[in-house]
Amino acid sequence: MAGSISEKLGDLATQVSAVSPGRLLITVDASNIVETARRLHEMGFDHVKSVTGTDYPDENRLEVVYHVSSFENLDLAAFVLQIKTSVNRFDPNLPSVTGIWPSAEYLEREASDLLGIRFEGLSAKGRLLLPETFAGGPPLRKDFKIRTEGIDA
Amino acid sequence: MDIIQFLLDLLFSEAVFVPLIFPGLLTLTVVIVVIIWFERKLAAKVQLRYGPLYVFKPLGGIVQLVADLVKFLFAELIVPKGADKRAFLLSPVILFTFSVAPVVAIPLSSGYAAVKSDLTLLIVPALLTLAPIFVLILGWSSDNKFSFIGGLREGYMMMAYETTMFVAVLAMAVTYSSLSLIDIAGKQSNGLWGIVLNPLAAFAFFVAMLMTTARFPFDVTEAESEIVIGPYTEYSGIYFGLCLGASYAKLYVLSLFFAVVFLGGWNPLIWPLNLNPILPGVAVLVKAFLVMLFCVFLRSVYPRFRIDQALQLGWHKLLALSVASVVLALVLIGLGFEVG
Amino acid sequence: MKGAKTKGKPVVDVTGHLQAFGTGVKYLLQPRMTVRYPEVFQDFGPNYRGMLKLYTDRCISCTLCARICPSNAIKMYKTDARKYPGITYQRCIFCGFCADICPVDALEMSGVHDVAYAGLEEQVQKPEDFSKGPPIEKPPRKVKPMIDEKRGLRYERV
Amino acid sequence: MSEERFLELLIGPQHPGSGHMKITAEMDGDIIVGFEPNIGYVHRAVEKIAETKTYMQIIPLVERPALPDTANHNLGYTLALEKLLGIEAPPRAQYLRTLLAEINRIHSHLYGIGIHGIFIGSSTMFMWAFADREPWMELAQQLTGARLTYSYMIPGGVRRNLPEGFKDNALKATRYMERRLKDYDKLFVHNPVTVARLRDVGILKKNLAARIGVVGPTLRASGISYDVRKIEPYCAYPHLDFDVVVREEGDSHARLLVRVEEILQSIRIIRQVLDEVPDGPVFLESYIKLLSPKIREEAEKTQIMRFPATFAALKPPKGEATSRVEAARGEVFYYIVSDGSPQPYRFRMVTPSFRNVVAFKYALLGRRLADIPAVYGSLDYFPPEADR
Repeated sequence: MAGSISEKLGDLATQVSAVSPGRLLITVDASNIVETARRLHEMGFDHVKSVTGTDYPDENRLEVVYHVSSFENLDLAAFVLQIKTSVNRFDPNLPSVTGIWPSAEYLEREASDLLGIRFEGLSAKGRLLLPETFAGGPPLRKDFKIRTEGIDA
Repeated sequence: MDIIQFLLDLLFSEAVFVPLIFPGLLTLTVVIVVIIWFERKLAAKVQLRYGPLYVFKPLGGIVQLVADLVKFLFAELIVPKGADKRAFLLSPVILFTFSVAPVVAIPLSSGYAAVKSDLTLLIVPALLTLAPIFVLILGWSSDNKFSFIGGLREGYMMMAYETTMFVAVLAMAVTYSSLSLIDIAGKQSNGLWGIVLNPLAAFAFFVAMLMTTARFPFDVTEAESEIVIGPYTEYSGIYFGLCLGASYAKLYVLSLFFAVVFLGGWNPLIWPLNLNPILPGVAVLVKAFLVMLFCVFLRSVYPRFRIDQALQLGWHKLLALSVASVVLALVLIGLGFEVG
Repeated sequence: MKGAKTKGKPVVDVTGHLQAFGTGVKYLLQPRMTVRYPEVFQDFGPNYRGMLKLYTDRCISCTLCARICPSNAIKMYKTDARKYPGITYQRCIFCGFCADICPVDALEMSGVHDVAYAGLEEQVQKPEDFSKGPPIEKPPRKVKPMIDEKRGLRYERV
Repeated sequence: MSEERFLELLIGPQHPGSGHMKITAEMDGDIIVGFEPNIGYVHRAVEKIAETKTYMQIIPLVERPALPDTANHNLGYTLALEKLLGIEAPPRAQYLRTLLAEINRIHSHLYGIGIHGIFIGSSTMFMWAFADREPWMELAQQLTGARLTYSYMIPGGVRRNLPEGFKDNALKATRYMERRLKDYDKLFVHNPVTVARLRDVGILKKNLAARIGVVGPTLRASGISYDVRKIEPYCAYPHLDFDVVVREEGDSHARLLVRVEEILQSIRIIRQVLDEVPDGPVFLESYIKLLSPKIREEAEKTQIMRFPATFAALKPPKGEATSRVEAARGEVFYYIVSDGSPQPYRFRMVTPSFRNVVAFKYALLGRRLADIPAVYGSLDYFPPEADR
């Protein structure tokens, strides 16, 4: 499977590898994400399961992860592709894949709400999960701290 | 002494006793309390639970509704800011009045009726047609989109059921060749009740009656999960009680009407019903009560129709059915079938 | 598996209406399932988790219960020279992790879950309150739920 | 002038038929021309809180978003955690996990059917379904000690062994349920009014359903046979014989029927599990060895597993793990990034309801106002689950 995907993606992907049974890791550059999505969609990967990001403040990067699989092609459904790309923490711009995968709409809106990623081309109407008046920074970033308690009274 | 005698005479004169005591307001209140209790108890039984229980436990919580009524009386009455105040406050009262009013025209025995007219068969439905207009008005005056939609739905439903109801009544008029309810009930004394003579009309009238009173499955005007509680969304306190009471009052009036026209009225006139002119009324009331019980039981059986489906049913199926019932009546007459 | 084709025409499906009505009537004669809760209590049997009781004499102050508590309900209170756990029932979610991780059986699940406190402060229990266990007022009439083939659940007096 | 043609109807978040969600419906008369669900009213930031909790503490946390379906959410998380830790539960534990997952699936489907019932006006269906959850909650209680928030599946196994007489009780409950489903069918599922309300309402065609990424019974009612239990079998599912319920219609009634038929399939699975459950430990031996001899003996006696002290701060090695399981409402997806510390570095949870929100927009356009609750109920949308 990894072979056929890396063949399809050509030099778009910097890395295609099988990480565990049924899981493939694809690393692409942020600018190539839409083209990657288009080619994978042609292969039959028809929906996105999750769009999310992990914040690495030390490296000044926000790793964005798309989990992609298929519904209609049950052979492909056994695989979950993990498409990873990185964006700058302070300027997290990424083209939206909703044009290819409409299923990413709410997931991207969530990511833009909670991680502050700006998806270009996402026709979002305001915030999704957070209140419109929410003032703090993106809550899932590492510099957003929440109160924790110790074990002592 | 004369004054007291005069007042007693006045109270027991048919023109006062009928609308106020039996079968009017007082009886109506008791019947509403009991029928809502039955409705909740029956639904609860079907649904594997108890229903109202703790208000007067020896009788299974039968005074629950009295408690609710008291609560309604003491609840704050809120008039929404944008509401048309006069219409908002007046229409529930008028709605309730017109829902109860037709009761005066329903005779409970051959010698006991407030309105002595030969046209009582027409007066009852005619008075009832006034009520939905006030539902429209109160929905409109609430200044709430859900109330507005609810009011419109009531308007649409009115179109669907009234024609059917009138045509079904017409069929009965033809069947009995009379427009007087006293005559009609009298003609059923031979045991051939209206429901046997013209089952089509009875069925069409019954379904139209469910629609009129917003019973399930035609609960479209109130439809809680869609438009909250329809036209009554903004009402609180006793006004809300009046709105809800109006639909039960209509159910009561129509059930009495149904009992007189289709279920033989006070026939068979057996002992002890023939002792006093009021007593046959008890037989009518019991029959009407059974009809009401059947109507409210449907709540535990059915979900609700969509407005367009209810309308379609009204226009496409019921209207055809009621027209067929007229034809049936004509055939009966044509065959020389003498009723009564 | 392909589901069977749905049967019946809507609206004027007379058998459908009769069946629905008949089923409704049938249930008028069936027994109820309700438990009249405040009057009778359900006895959930020996395995039921619930509020906790601390045995101070067994406690070795290892703090594992406080560390694993998912809702920060258990806190360590300094008493004498040692620390003992106390609990806040405002927060406790009855997961039983603390009792399960305790290496010396110092915490016990009591199976009691419905206790009314007079105020919020009373729900914050220091070790000395915690070791008393949940207050059990006069034992109410208890019923035991039994799974029944006919009625689903049936309640038997205990 | 053309905008004034439409009525903007705000439904919720305080509306008997909206749940914790604000719906902005654009109405042209009785026809919906625009539909925008606005969610997030019960957003509790599970993903953020998880970053401050240890791995064991997350178990109750992931249960909270979907209270009718806690076991499956717990199971998905536990599978991901076990992948991170590189362990696998013993076979008997796998069967017991399956058992609870299916009990919970029935329970959750009943909840969904009940809510669907009250949404289109059948209070009886609502009460029946909620009453019939009771035997299943009682069963789960006998197994786990809790009625709803079981926290039963832990890394390395399950917390309790099968109690005495459980099989007998479970079989009684399955037979009861089968009988009751026949009555459901007569009174609600094939009630002519229900059929009229639901058939051909809110259709999601096969390719549309796949494109917008709906999951669970919603997807399978649109003719796609996607069920994680078959696609990527976990726990005891590879050894069990069951069918994936698929219907072609894609309308609200099909979704209801899929749910009803899945209850029958779950009953089938429960019976097989009870017959085939292998003997052996229900908790990983290597963890049991960490317990003190006295506690170990006691756990052996009571069959209530005890946690080793390491559970207070499980430290999986650096890495990532994903897991997906078929919960009652559809696929739950977990993605955990560990940096070797006792707390996850990043915790990602995608719940089925969140992925089904989008279906509202497509299923309701061009339908009537009264179809909103009918479609809402058929999607079995559960706002707390979507908001997390």
